[in-house]
Amino acid sequence: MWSAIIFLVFAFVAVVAAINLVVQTHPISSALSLIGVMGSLAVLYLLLGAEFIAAAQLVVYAGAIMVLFVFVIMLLNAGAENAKPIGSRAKYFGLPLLIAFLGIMSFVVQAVIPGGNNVVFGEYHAGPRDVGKALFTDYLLPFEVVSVLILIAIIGAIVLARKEID
Amino acid sequence: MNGVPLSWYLILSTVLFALGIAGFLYRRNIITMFMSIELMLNAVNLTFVAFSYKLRQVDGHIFTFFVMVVAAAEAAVGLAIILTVFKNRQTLEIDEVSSMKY
Amino acid sequence: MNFLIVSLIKAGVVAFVLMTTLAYLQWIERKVIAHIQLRVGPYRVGPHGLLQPLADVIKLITKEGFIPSHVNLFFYMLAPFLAVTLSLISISVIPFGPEIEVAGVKTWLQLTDLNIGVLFVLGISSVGVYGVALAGWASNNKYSLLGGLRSSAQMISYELPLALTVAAPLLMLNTLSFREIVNGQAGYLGGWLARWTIFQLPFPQIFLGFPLFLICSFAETNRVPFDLPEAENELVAGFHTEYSSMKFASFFMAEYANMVTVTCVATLLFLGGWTPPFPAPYSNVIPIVLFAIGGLAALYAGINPARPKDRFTLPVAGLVFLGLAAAFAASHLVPALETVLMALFWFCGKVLALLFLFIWIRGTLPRFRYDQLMRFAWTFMFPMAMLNLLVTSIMVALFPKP
Amino acid sequence: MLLWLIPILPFCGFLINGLLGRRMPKALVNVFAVGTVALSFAWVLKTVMQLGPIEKAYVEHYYTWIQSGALNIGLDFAVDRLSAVMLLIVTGVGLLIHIYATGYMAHEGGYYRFFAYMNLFMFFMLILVLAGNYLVLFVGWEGVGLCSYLLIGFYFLEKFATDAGNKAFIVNRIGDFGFSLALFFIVRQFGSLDFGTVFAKAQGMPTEASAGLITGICLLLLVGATGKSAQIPLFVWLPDAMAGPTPVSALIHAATMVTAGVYMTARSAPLYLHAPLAMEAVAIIGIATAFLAATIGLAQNDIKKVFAYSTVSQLGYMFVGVGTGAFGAGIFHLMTHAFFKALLFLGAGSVIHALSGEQDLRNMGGLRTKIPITFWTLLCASLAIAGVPFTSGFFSKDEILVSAYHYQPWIYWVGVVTAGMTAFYVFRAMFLAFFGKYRGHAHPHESPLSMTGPLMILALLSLGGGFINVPHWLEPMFPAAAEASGESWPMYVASFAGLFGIFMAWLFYVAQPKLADQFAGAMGILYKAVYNKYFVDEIYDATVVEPLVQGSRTVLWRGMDAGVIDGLVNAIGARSRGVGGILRRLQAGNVRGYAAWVVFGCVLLLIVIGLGTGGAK
Repeated sequence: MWSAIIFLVFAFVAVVAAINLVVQTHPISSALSLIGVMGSLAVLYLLLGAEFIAAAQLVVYAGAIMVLFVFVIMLLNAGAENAKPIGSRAKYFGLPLLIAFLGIMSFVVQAVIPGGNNVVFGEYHAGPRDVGKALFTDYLLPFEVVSVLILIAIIGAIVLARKEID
Repeated sequence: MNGVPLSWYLILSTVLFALGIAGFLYRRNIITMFMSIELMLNAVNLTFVAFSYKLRQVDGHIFTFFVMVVAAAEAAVGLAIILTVFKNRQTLEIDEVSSMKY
Repeated sequence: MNFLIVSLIKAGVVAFVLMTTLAYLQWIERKVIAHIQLRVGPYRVGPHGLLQPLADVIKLITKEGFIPSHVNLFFYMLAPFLAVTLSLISISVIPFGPEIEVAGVKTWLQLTDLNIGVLFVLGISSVGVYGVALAGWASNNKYSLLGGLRSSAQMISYELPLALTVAAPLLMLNTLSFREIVNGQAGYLGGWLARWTIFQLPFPQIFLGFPLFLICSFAETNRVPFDLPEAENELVAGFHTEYSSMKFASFFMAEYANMVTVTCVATLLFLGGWTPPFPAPYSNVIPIVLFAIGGLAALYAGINPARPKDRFTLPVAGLVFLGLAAAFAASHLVPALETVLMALFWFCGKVLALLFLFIWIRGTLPRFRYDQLMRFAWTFMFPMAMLNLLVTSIMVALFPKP
Repeated sequence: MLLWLIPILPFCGFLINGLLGRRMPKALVNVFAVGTVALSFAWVLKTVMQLGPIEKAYVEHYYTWIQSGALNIGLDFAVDRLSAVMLLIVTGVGLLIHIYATGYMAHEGGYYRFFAYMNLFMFFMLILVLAGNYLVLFVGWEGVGLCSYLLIGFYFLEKFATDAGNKAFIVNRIGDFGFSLALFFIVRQFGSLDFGTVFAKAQGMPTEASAGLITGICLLLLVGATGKSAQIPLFVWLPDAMAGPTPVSALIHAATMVTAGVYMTARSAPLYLHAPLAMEAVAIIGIATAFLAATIGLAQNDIKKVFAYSTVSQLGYMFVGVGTGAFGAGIFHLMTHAFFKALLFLGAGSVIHALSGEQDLRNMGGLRTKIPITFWTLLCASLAIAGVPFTSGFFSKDEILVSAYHYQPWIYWVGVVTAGMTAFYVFRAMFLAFFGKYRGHAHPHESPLSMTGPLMILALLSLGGGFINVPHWLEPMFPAAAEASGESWPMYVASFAGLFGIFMAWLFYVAQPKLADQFAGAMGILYKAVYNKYFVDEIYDATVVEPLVQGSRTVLWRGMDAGVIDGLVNAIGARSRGVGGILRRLQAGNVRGYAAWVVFGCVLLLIVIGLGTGGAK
């Protein structure tokens, strides 16, 4: 009962925020609404019993990545997009495409996922311990690889941005 | 009714993904497009977590974790690139950077 | 239902106490700094300036909320709201004491216990930057913008060492829930040395972890020497230049709330929460003695006062202290009550000590330059935190708990 | 036993000298070049000592090189009595020649390059000898070919040197073509290239009276051998190969590489024994080459050319030996020949060195007193090659001739005549060079010890080498080798022919120097033919080279390459450009356009999936 309500509320918030992301012309507004999406997704993760992922969502996404976005937006002091009429190609090709995507996807989901397995809060939860175990036993190699990737990204970012700063 | 069907989560993520695509297609600001990509990633993460709930396996979480890390790296590099682009062309309009050299 | 009522009560109590604490924390700060600077500080309003916070609050509320033109109104309004909310949320997972039983209802001195409490606090604090950043951006002002930029950059930079240092005690205690963290630090090494993480084997955090955590928390709360977002001598007042009245006040509340949160977390993670520094029968005497001494001192000062007003205020204060001492002594007869009082005493004592440290440093240290700040973060704090985590994990791996 | 150490040591020398030599002082280059070969020689000695009487081949398998289906070719080395002898010859003589070269090349440019090539040659030659199967042998085979090419063209600034190198390489290609065909046939027939298995299987087969598959294989092998060992019809490259430095001529084109063909034939003895026809072909080609080369040698004036042709004819002898079934004798002659022919070349080199580059016999003479050591050592060599009794050549050559006599008398008689001519032209060279009075203008001087030392050692070997009873040592390997029986007059005849040749030479060039020219005049046309090497090169040019060049120029280049292939390529390019012109429209550089296309693809996929799973619910 409760979990259903919470899901609906935060799903609603997420969708509204996402729509806001798309329709807002100003990057900061989009960024804020994206943060909203992430926050509500974090709650949904908690509902799904993914405590660690929820926390990571908050720390990594909302706390670090989006801060970076906001920082850059502020740094460039990017103004709002000057409203241009949507191109005919986008209108007559993109829009139907999206609708089709949405419809078919949901149809497929409905078709593939058998009903009757409800998501109930607390039935299953994987805390940091479980995630850590899996991460450092089965997924050790990917973990290391990803860490190397991060290092590369740091260096790349520094190299790219240095020109910008000084 | 106890809880909600799993498919709701999936459809939610579908909707978010579609919105991400829409943002990518209809926004002209590089940063906003970038954020739309992040939105899509989030949508995918949701499916991962939902399925790992259904299958009672932690692997979905691991995948989500990796997606986050990669997204972080991507954000760092991507934003650096955006900074450089802005420095070179004083604009964030994607349509105006369509040419490789100028 | 029972659970609901209890939670509501607890929430109310905590909210009230917290608010007053915040208000008076500012008063204390002004006093302490004043004395550091050989001034008297707030003195007029009420006895010994005790009503100053009240006056401030009234002033701030009644003041005109001036909104400059060309601000992005939505974000301009949203920013302080965000700031104060996010800073207050994280109190909800902080336990102040052990489980108690009041009128047959067993409950913890804590709003709620997440088994990822620490991560929760980290997450909230990492989101907390938006308040400042938005405020700086929204108020359409170069100085504010700079303040916002600085704060966001600074927050991101200091979150890494913070998280890393937090990870070390978690490794030692092997949990993320604050309750278990405190339980893990209960007991005494060789009967006398408290098993707080700063003393606890295999790797006492007092060498690296605790100092690093404190420094990071200074940065996280934008306190001196890291208060660049509001560096009044470069950027008029930083991110809250354009804010007035309650909005301004909420930024201050946010700052002090953050301070409280951070100190609480430090206490819980490193100083063993409400566990006394040495075994119970002896430690129970401490508060009595302390309050008694304080009271007597106040009385003695009241007998031959420096200023005319003190002829009244000091004896009152002394009597209050003595009363407290008496209360503690009396609570010795009621074990249930005693546990609560002791826990609260030790917890608040530690927190207040840390808060005093904050104020003290603010009173004494100069401010960093911005590049110094960043270099410090990346070239000193980060490697040190790494080192700490590394050593701790190695030690933990080498000497596993029985 | 670490057989791999033997070839690897010179290879290290090659690497060090080849990569770092440019910056190293000559002394250091010497240390590496000679030192590695010496070490390898020492290791060979140790190995042979340890192996003692090698009853059956000692094989070391390193790793499986090629494995496909039943075919399984490993990189493995093997040592049996035959390869033991070869190893000793190659490393020993090689060592001496390296030492000699340090003196001979002292004033040459590209010092380090020279020794790097020499070491590389040693490496490949040792692989060739140590090979445990035909493929590894082929590797060494090609490798020595490469080194010979590099070393012939060592003075790559002169055109004739490079031309000679190319000639050697190309001619060898023809031989290798035959060889590789033979390998394919062997694989097809025996399903393996490993010596042991192949020969074991061959034992089981009946001897082929008429031409059969084994005969074909043997003939193809023979083609390869003729290429490498300069037999008719492919002998033309060897005389030109003298363009290389003299130590090269001594090492590669006298002592070791050119004998590879003989070695290979002897190695394949079990096959040949099953193909009498092939053996007969070997013998005939051998004797023909011996005779032809000898006649040419009579009239050459370049001292190195003389020895080159004598090499060809001596190789012919060896082929006669193996062809007539006296494999042991063939290898024996190979060894002795290695001694005295290396000595001859080194001596010639010493002479050239003494005359600072003069090679024409007509500008020499009377050097006997000026460079005595060279003279005496060369004299030993000449006696040996002339087959004067109790010198090394005597034993080996006569064993060959005897077995030839038992095989087919006419081969024997031709051989005797050839022996006489051999003696004649060798001593002609000797007399022209060392007797009479000096006709040149240079100032002869004796060579340094580093050159004369090897000369003396080789002199001793070529005198006494005959007492090493190689054939006896090799008997268990070649059970069918026909040994000389009772009557011993053929020997005397042969050695008498040798002595007679020497006498004639003395008569022509010392006693009555006029006689030679009159004789040549009397011979007239024949002399001219001989003098011009029977115009073989010219014939080959006319019949083979020209048509090839023309054909490839017109048909292959203009027609095939420019016409068909380029046309195809251009056509493909044009088509793809056209297609690209159409596809280009998708790539407008507009990111959102790309994204739209991606989404489009996703939707298509989804439709497919949806149709697939439509009924699932």
